[in-house]
Amino acid sequence: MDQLLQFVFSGLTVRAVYALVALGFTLIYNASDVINFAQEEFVMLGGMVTVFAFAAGVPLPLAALLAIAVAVVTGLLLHRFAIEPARGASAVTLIIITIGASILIRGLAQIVFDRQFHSLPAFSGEEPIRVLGASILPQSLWVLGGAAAIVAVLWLVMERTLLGKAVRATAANRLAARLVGIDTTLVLAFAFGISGAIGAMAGILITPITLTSVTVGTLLALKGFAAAMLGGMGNPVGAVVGGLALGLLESLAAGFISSTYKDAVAFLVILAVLFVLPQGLLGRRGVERV
Amino acid sequence: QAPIRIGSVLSVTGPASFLGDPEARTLRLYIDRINQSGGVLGRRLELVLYDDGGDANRARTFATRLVEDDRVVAIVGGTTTGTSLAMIPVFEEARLPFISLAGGIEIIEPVKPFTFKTPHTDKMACEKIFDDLRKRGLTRVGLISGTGGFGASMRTQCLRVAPAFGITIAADERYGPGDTDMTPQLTRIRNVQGGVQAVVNADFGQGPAIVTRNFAQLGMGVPLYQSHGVASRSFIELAGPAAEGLRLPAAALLVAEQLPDNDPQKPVVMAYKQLYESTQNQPVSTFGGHAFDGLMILVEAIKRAGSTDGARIRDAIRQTRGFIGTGGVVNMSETDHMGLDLSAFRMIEIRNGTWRLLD
Amino acid sequence: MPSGRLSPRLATVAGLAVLLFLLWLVFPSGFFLRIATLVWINALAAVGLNLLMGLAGQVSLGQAGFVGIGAYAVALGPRHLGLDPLPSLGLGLLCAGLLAFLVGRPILRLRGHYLAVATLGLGILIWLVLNSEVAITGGRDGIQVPRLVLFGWRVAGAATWYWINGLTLLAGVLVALNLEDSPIGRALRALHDSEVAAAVAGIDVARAKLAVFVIAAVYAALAGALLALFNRFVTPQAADFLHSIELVTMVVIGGMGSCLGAVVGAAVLTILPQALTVFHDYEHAVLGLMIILFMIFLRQGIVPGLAVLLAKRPA
Amino acid sequence: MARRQRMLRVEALRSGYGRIEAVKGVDLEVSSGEIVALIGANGAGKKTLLRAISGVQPVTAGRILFEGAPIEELAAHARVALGIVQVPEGRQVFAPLTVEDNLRLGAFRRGRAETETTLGEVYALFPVLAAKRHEPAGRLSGGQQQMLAVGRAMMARPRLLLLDEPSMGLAPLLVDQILEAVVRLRARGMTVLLVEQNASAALAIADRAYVLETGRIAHAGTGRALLDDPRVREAYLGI
Amino acid sequence: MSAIAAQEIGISFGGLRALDGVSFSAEPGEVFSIIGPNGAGKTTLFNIISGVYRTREGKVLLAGEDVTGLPPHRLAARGLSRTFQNLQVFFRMTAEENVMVGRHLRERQGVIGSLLHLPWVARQNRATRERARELLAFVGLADRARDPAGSLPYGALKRLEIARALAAEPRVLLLDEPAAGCNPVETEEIDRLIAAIAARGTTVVLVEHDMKLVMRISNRILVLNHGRMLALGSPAEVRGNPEVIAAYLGRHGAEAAHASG
Ligand SMILES: Nc1ncnc2c1ncn2[C@@H]1O[C@H](COP(=O)(O)OP(=O)(O)OP(=O)(O)O)[C@@H](O)[C@H]1O
Ligand SMILES: Nc1ncnc2c1ncn2[C@@H]1O[C@H](COP(=O)(O)OP(=O)(O)OP(=O)(O)O)[C@@H](O)[C@H]1O
Ligand SMILES: [Mg+2]
Ligand SMILES: [Mg+2]
Repeated sequence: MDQLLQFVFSGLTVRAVYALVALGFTLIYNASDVINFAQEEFVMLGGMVTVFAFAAGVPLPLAALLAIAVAVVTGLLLHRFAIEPARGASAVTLIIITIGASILIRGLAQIVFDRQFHSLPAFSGEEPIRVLGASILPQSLWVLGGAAAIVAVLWLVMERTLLGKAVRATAANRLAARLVGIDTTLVLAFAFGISGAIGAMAGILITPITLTSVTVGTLLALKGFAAAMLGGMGNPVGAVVGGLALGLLESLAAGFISSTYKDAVAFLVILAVLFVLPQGLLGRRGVERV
Repeated sequence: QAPIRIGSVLSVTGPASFLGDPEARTLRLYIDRINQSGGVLGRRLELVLYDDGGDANRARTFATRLVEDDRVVAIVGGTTTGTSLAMIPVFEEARLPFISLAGGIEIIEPVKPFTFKTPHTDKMACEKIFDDLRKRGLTRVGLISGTGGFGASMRTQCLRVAPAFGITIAADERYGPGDTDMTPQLTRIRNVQGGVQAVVNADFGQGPAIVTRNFAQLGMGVPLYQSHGVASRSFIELAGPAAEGLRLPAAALLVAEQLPDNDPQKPVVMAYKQLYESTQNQPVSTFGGHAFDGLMILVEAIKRAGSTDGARIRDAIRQTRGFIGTGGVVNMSETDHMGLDLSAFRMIEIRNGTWRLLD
Repeated sequence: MPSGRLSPRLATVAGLAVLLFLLWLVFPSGFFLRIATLVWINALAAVGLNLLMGLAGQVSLGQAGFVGIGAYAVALGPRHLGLDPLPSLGLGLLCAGLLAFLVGRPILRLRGHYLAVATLGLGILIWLVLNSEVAITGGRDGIQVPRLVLFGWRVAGAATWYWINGLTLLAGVLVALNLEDSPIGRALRALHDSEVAAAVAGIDVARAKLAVFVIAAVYAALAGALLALFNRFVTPQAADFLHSIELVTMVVIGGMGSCLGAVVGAAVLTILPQALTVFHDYEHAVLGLMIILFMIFLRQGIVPGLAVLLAKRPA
Repeated sequence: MARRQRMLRVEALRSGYGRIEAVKGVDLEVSSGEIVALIGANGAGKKTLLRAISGVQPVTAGRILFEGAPIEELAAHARVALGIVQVPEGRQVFAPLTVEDNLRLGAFRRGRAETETTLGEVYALFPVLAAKRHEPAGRLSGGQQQMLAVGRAMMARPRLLLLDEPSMGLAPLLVDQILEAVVRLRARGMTVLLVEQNASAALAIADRAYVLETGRIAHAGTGRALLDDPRVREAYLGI
Repeated sequence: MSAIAAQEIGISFGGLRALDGVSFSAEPGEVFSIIGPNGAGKTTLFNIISGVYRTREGKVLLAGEDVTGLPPHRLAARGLSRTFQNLQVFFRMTAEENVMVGRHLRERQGVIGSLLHLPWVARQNRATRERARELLAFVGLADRARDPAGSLPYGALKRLEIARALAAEPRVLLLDEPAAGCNPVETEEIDRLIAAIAARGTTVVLVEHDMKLVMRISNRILVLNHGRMLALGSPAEVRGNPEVIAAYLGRHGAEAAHASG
């Protein structure tokens, strides 16, 4: 019983970071149909900039803000100098550009920072909280809470404001969006900027638990992407549901089935879900008619 | 006169970069030093270094490039066991001495004519740990390893040698690269039928730090052992207070200051440590030390051979006796292309946030 | 078409053949031949993937999984089944094709990014098995591959491999081009744009997609087998996600839907990392930058992009 | 009638797709409060011309003046802000968004308060849209999507409305309604440039009209005059 | 025997009853039109008949055989073809290649032969291309054969779809608003086209809002309203039906009468 509880805690807290990464994907996808493979670099920048600023004596909250700012600026630069010049290119072309950007950002980060692993102090201590024989780190609750807060804000913006609708409209039909007066360039810049911020927050929140280095993001991004698809691409709530579901799956598989093949179990379940629900758990059904 | 070209292929970037990076720094640092003091055989040394990013296929391509294009006389490199194994046939065919910096025992067993290595093998790490466990009277062990190259091959070795030490591996759990939370695996180990008396973690990188923290979080209440894969200052920082009391086998370099003054390794490791830390602005790790050892063994062999001919250098390397490196005292032979024994490993405990030499 | 002129299909193949011959004459060292050989091998996988992605519009992020199956077949066949490398290779192609056939139907019902994540999962599953079943595959550190012996002839030497792989690629390109220029090829291109219109035209969309998925898998497996035989060594990296991404990037950089583009893309991504070693620490940054620039300035890919540029220039 | 001010003036406009030139030097004027019809065969360049005016199609030469000021350098969204709004060919609704979101996005550049009244007007004109306000636009029937496209443009309260075949796919009754609505909108001060295949209906409500042939203006005149022009009758009205 | 028959077709989307008890049949060589207000269910009926949508209510018979629920490609093999109201053109292909795809069912498909490009493949490609050219000429697009479909104007794309559908040599052809985007002169061309198709014995089922065209060319007309059959009869009958006038035609009934009279 306490064993099950431990697996559930493990699945829902630390791994809530998948949800955060998935959210970052979702936002850019929502605006442009593009899977941003540079998303993982935002996560990396969030962690690394905070670590280096903190080490240089900047107080932790300020260091975190600085990291978010760096990631936002990186997102904006990525949009301005890599995505915008290729305006009108197909989604696949843009995706390859984000792959190039990912390699570029990481290459530069390896020079600016170093290739070591780093950590940050936990925000509210290391003392584990014990519940019914299972234990959670306080920082894990930060991750979960952060994910909840971010998704709430994002959901409100996307579903309840005209700006959010403009983002979705831009992805749905770029030509029509321009014809109703949406500055699609601005919308995309917004998406990349905010996505950078979300990525950085994910990086900052998890670094005290999972540590960081310039190569930390790759697998995280892969799982974030899978989580986004499991939840149903384009839906912020789906991203979170997908992220938590993937986390839970992984930890239950590691706990009860096989730690060697826990990722395999997770992916098999994703395949099974997509087989039944080709649009993911909460994805919007196709709406095109002939 | 033309410089003597020494080749190297390291995983300077990618998942093993924190091994490859100090290795590359060490090679550059010492080749400069050697050149400043007049080179070898009156000739300058030139380092040709490629970054394989941890990819075995790329490593093999660079190996070919070193042989055919750069025409190096010998190679010091190969950060991981996988990249080393991929390169070996190239160097063997070209009959060029190759000193690998990776831990896997497959590199030198069976012995290949031109292949050597400097780090202790993962098998030795298992033996050293099991030896310590036996002394403490602990026999039921939970093993948790990363699925990366280092972790996977050390796991294999530990499973293989455990019976010889009377150790039972009661639990065998694994985690993937980039995993952020190992509490499910550790919970399983804790709850295994019959319980465990100690846990051994085989891996390098951030995995062991997370395992150590999760271990404390869960209050496992048994001793934790890590491998020599965590033998760098940053591990203690990363693992934090959770690391208190854990043990690991490692090279003397890690506890340079604590070595008794009569320890033959002391001057060597102190000198390396001081030079590295003063020039590189980062703490030493034993990984850079392996590169130092490899380079020095090679340079002395070239001097002894008085030639840059591959076969002659190889013969000279084989005759290395009593070489004192950061990893231990090296005695090579026709049948032993590493030349270290278990005494090269020191058992170390973390206490008060720093390494403490135990034996 | 004036008689005596080659069809574009045969012209492409003839051009490649001439290139193959010229490079062999020109290259001074085995190293260059080795790089060229790797280009041919990667190109083979990319040409197959281009049929799936460029022609039929079905993205696969798990293609390296099939590369891995082919590669491990030639390593494991001789070791565990006592087969010679050549039959092992055949077995590998069969396994890859069969696996693609079995999983293809459910997976290919998915579209776009959902298909991408499903193929990604498939690739990761294959990689995980290769990585974890240490007793059989040697695990993460990889495994040796025996030398290829063809009817008593021990295949060795850079030039030999250069020719074997070069000619295999030629055959692969020819077959791919043949396919494009057939009813099946037109069916694939059609369903790329509109599955329902293709179906109404009488095309069994599910079957066509499945067929090209299997063909692409066999191409990938063949490339994997050749890579392993050539390297005489294989690690699970052959099957890993980054390799899949690399293959996709080759296809897109070269030009989606262009067979020649796939070859060019493979050449660019195989040669660049070698050429960029002169930038030392900046190697990765420069590689990323170049990918971005390629895609900005030749957004349909190198081959179609250059074709447009050349066409614009007044004759 | 009071002297009308010139609202839109297109001078020697050229535009196309790569090497294909679709608009080959068009001069055209629309005064404020006018309905100007533009008719022409398939491929004459009507879509291209309207898109160039809206700023979603690059212009290779020529000028576009809106109330005397050149706008060819302005981005599309800035032209919408000036009051130039288009109902594009092929409907171009935001398929995954609901009908109501589509309409509200039509008023993207306007204040919230006015939006609600206009929304009511659109729903009054097309009651079926009100009934389906929470459906994704992509699920509507073809004609319903066309209504949505027209309604979305009305939401912007444009000063100059560019209509690319607003009657396409609409039932006969609705075609009349749409054209009547256009006339009513004019009465409220809106200016309209109307591309219509239903040429006789378009010419009947137009103050003036242009005939576009392979990228060039072939005829121009009042709606009445063109309706009576035998060449136009034969080539475009089929009479 | 009817070339095509629908019996008691019904379908619901959520709460919406899009079709309810719709039946009709059309004979070889007949031009059978379906009209009705926007959203009446005309396109949905086409989607069901051609296998794009599935429903449990009702039956579809093709030349007397029950084909209910067959997927589109199987129906195509039995001689049914269609065009789309929302264009479904292969935009990455040329106009000619679009029509060549339409020949799919009339082509030999040997995989091995295709991979090896055996002589019959080249021969067949030539024949298919030739046939595609003829069809493009038939719909008036001969001069745009080599153009990418994406560069064709809207009206041309409608005709391209007709050519592609004809390429399969269907026995039943469903046309969904073929004249949308065409001016009256171009519509007359379509008129002639449809007449020629029907004259060859092909059954044409036509959905169209251009009443002049419909009244002029149809043998019989089915009127749908809110998913139900409002009327079925000859053009004259339908035109005079007050319910049809109120729901759909308005004053256009008279205008259309003028056109066909
Ligand atoms: N995207 C495009 N790429 C290339 N050429 C195009 C494109 N769109 C249109 N054209 C060409 O430009 C010319 C004008 O087309 P346009 O669509 O403006 O005509 P139109 O008058 O709107 O026709 P329709 O009445 O059929 O809608 C045509 O020759 C067409 O082939
Ligand atoms: N897949 C679907 N999901 C939900 N509603 C649908 C779907 N398909 C059609 N409908 C609804 O069914 C009704 C009939 O649509 P249909 O497209 O058949 O109309 P139509 O008669 O072709 O109209 P038009 O003349 O405008 O083309 C419409 O109200 C439409 O919104
Ligand atoms: Mg038009
Ligand atoms: Mg319809």
